[in-house]
Amino acid sequence: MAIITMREALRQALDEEMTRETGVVILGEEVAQYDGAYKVTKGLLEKYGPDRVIDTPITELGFTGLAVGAAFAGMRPVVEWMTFQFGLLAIDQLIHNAVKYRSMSGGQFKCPMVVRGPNGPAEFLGGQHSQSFASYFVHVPGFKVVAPSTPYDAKGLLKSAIRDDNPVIFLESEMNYGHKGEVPEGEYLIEIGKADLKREGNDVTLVSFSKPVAMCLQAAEELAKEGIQAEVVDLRSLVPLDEELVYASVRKTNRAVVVDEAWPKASVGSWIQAKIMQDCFDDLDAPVEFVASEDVPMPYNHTLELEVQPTVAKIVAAAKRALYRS
Amino acid sequence: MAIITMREALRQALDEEMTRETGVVILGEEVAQYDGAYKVTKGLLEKYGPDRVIDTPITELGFTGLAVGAAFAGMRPVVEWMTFQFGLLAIDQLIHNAVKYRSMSGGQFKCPMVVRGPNGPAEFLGGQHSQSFASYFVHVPGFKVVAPSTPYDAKGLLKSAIRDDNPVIFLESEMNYGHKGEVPEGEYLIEIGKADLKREGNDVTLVSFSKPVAMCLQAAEELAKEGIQAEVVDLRSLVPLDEELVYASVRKTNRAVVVDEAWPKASVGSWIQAKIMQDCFDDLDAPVEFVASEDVPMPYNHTLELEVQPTVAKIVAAAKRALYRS
Amino acid sequence: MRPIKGYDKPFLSALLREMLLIRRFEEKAGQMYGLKKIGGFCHLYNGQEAVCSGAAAGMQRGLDRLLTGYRDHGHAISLGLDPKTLMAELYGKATGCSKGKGGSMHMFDYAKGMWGGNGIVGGQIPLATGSAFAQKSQKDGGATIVFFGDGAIHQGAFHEAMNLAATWKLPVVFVCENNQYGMGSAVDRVSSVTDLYVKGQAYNIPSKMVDGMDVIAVYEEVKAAMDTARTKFEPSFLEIKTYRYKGHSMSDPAKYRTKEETEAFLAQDPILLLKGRMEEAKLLTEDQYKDLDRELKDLVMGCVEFAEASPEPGYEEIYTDIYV
Amino acid sequence: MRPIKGYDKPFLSALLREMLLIRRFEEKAGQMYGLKKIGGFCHLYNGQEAVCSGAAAGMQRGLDRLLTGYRDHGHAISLGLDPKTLMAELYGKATGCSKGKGGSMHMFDYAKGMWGGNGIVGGQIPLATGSAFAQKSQKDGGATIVFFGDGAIHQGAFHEAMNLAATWKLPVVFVCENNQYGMGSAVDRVSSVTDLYVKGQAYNIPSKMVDGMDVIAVYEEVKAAMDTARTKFEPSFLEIKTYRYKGHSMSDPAKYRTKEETEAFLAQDPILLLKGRMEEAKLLTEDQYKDLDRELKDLVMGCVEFAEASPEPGYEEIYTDIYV
Ligand SMILES: Cc1ncc(C[n+]2csc(CCOP(=O)(O)OP(=O)(O)O)c2C)c(N)n1
Ligand SMILES: Cc1ncc(C[n+]2csc(CCOP(=O)(O)OP(=O)(O)O)c2C)c(N)n1
Ligand SMILES: [Mg+2]
Ligand SMILES: [Mg+2]
Repeated sequence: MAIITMREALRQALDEEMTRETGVVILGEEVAQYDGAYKVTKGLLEKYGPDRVIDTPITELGFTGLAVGAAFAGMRPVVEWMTFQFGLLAIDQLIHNAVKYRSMSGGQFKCPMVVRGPNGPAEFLGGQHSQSFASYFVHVPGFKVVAPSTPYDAKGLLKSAIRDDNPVIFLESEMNYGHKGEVPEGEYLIEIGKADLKREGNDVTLVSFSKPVAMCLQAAEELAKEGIQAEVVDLRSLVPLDEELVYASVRKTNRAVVVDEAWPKASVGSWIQAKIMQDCFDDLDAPVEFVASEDVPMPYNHTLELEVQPTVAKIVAAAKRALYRS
Repeated sequence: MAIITMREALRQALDEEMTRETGVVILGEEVAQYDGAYKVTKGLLEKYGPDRVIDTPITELGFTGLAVGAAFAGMRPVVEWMTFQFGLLAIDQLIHNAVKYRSMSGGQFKCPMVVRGPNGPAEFLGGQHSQSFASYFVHVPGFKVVAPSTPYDAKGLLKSAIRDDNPVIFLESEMNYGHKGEVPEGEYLIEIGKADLKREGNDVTLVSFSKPVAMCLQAAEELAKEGIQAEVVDLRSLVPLDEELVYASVRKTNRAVVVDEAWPKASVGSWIQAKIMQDCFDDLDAPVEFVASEDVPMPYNHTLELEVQPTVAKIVAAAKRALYRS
Repeated sequence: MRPIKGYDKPFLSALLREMLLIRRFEEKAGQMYGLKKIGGFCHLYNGQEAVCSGAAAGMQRGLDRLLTGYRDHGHAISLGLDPKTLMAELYGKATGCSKGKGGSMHMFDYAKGMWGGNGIVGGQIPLATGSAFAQKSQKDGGATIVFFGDGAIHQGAFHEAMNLAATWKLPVVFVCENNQYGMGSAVDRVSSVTDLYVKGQAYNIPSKMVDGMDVIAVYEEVKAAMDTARTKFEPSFLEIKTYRYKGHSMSDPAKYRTKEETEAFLAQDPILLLKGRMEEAKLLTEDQYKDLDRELKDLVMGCVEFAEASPEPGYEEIYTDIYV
Repeated sequence: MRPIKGYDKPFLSALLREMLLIRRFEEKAGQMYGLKKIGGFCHLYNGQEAVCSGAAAGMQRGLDRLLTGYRDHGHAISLGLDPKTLMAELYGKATGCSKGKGGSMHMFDYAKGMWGGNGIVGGQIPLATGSAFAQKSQKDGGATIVFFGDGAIHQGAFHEAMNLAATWKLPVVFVCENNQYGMGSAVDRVSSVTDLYVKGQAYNIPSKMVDGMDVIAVYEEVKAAMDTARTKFEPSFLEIKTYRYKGHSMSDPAKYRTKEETEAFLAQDPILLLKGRMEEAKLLTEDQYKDLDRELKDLVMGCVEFAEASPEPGYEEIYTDIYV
């Protein structure tokens, strides 16, 4: 198997799906001539031409809404938001149109589109560029929401997302674009809605998605040194949520920690925490712990910015609390 | 005490605060000449003139951002969104500016503004007009979020919101504008961050805010007929959250139901559910139940639309589940 | 007013019939609303009929698409939706054109090119631009027309879409139905210019003002613009001046207008104008008009009967039509 | 180019000094970025100095306010922020003008009228309009100027704000710093018009194109516009043509431009242009210029020393400056 970066895995998925179906077009700021702000779309303009790889003006509301209309017409647009923060300008078009026309028309419309781009904090970017908005899309019925943590998952899920007939929100992480992992040569798909056990263990379940999954794996290493075997569940998809896999793990370990790099209040993490506690109440030997970012705007200073986010140390501490070992 | 409508209570709060401080101005679509789409601002144009009660073009992003700038300059704008659905067009200005300039500038700015209007489903309005976006504001640090259920609370809280030096999101409910309740003659304030016990009981705690509080009270009546004494906690403020009062109640009853008229996933309700279960784990005799709207876009048909939302019957059933009596 | 003499009787009669049908349909909808058979927001189109009827006549059925705002009953009728299914939709019945799930603001018929009905002021404008983008990309030969109000023109959505359409040369026609009020706000209270068609200049999009009481003018201008869109991939912008006779929605008594103003517009009613000219040209008699009116009133009554007799959607419908 | 002869030596020398200071500051910032002393996005202003310096000279200090985007180091210097506190901010130090919490994109000094620095393209435009709204309402006699790029002009935020400013007659001056690229996108690739000042016509706002390499032209036009705003409550719109020498941010090699194009602009460098004209007018000698340059290089080196010696904010700062 080849070892490639997340960036390259995403690019391959786009490339393969563009070859497979001509209705797949890419729209976004700097996706064409510039190869993408994070170079995910590198080389695609050259290969597919300016009618299919399209640089947009800086008008998130306008071009996202345009993509929704094009999806209604049977195309399969992939919209790149340079980051999900800028997507706040455009969510009206997704929430009021992309996921509403189907139901409001009694099933006449479908909206096969993907909105992708980096979400969550990167580095040294300050308050306006370091936010995770996963919860905004998870909250609203009609979206599928995907948030992979490895190149393998990212490629298989992005291909599935592009083939999906529903609007799929595809959350990437700026800090992960350079991360490497094994990806097979041949074509493969990963079903949206299936979580993945990234590490097995009997003592405590760590549940996460996107960038913090790597931290959970590191935390599991740390915990192992103290004889604690942590199981790491990578959700991969937030909607649909793979309750079965999560609950099976919790029923085995009887303890869980949810990790989400977003703010804590009304977050995806807090929702999963609530679900586990409600549905596995009798299986739990301790309350489910939750590690989120601090409930503050992100400061620019790098030391503070790292401290604001989930860390391996915080996850280890939470796992120990769940084991009453702190 | 006078018995007045919610609408009138809100109007009185605006009126009194406009008299008290000239920096208070009202901005929104149809708030002036038309007296407000829901007549909350009735008569204020006449009394305070067109420089302080201001009809805006239909540009939510523009006028909300304008209000943020005016607040930075020391005014106290009250923005009316005709509904919170339309506010999706404007949240960039609140999330990236209203609650970020203070921290990004190291404390140099403050943003004393209120954004108010109806949130959540009304009747016969279909998918685009029947949503509750409370979670969007609760999620982001920097906002205070208030959601009263009675005229008394609404008046006291709106006055506090206008005097608050932080951006306050003030969630009303279209279906509640005509609801009546007692309001004293003299001036009074209600502290933002204090929940209210709307009914005492020992068997189960019903926790809610805004419109569904009335349903919880009705459910409590129903439960009483079966000998179950439900305590009803009206949160009134979502940020800050009165954990103390909620937890005290749960520690007494050992059982709880959270009711939120929003969709369930990554909602305010699921967050509160998680918090109670985490922080009162050893006090709970059953998992905390959660009654939300169904996880679907709102259909127009009235029978279906009522069935989608929390109902008294659903709350009663949830309470019984929490008591293992179903 | 544009001459009608180049047009044959079937064409003109069809326009007259459609406009009158819309008028009678809206009147009946208003009546049923008063009887609480219909609830929620209900925005009637009385007075503006020449806009949707003239425009639809200028479209190529089966090729072109139409999008508009919440004031969408007229457009749906003009695109050939069965008015029975519209009344049923207003009643929230399973036989409605949106299965009772959309309501007044969301009348859809995908196959007929009726892309709704949108409740967010300006929200349909980017969608329409995307529809046109797809038409160009898929080379299906069609174009898209999008309607919005004088109130919607200030929304960022309009401006962003105009720039995209012009820069990418998309087959889309933007139509501002300037009925002079956005709810209670007269245009000049919320706009720094009163001729809204000037907005097109900022995008280098050909722009015109059109008399919306003259169905022929609307037809000719829309047809020309749609043809240009279809054949040359060039967008256009039309400001069509019109007037709504009723309040903004059923709950609005429209106290912000003078009686005189409304009467002046009633005097140039688009239906009566066309009727008068057809009579003048000996293409219509008063009796024929009365027969037509009676037929349409019956037709509309039939819509009510259909709606009342129709079943409600079942509870299971709550969970359908969300994911594919 | 505008004549300089009406201006006295102190005025011109101050402009020259400020522009050169900005240039040297940005060069040093770029260098420190290369040494990884600074991280994140860092958008340099080299080439555009005449815009902020000319504009700031046309403002009334203590009365007027300024907002801009993320390319804000120059504007901060022009408004009189101590460059030491800017460098410290880039380093994320507690002595930074935003206490190390803002960074490159968020340089603030509320008291000096420096309202930042905004990382959302176009996000500052409604804010500025609100600042002007308050100035009119509070009758404080000031006006607000807001800068944004050629890329930002398509955002709905710009259009909605222009309409509000014109309809309500607010004392605000909108300035599009047209440096011809938004990241890698040349204006004509994302816009259907290339003269951006025409956008003002859609709002009936007086609009002009200004040569942004000529600091005098910028000064005169901004001063006139700000005076009009302050005294007559009339907004203006200026398109100031300029050029950025560096990539969009530190990570951009700017391969989308030709060497020839960049060299043509370097040949009309705003600093060298003013220097040449002052020399011609015998207001400056080459030696004086060299002394000035040396002084400013030292000053900028001092900024680095200050930043390096400054403490980081403590962990407790994570929880401060959120709620009042
Ligand atoms: C984004 C948004 N803001 C506000 C509203 C509430 N609203 C519905 S219609 C309307 C007036 C629109 O006027 P105009 O565009 O002129 O259309 P008309 O009603 O005259 O057909 C308003 C403010 C809305 N539906 N969407
Ligand atoms: C809403 C939003 N979309 C996208 C970006 C990413 N971005 C930052 S700067 C920029 C280019 C802006 O160009 P322009 O307005 O011309 O300003 P310049 O950089 O030339 O000064 C883009 C796309 C952003 N910060 N905000
Ligand atoms: Mg109108
Ligand atoms: Mg630029």
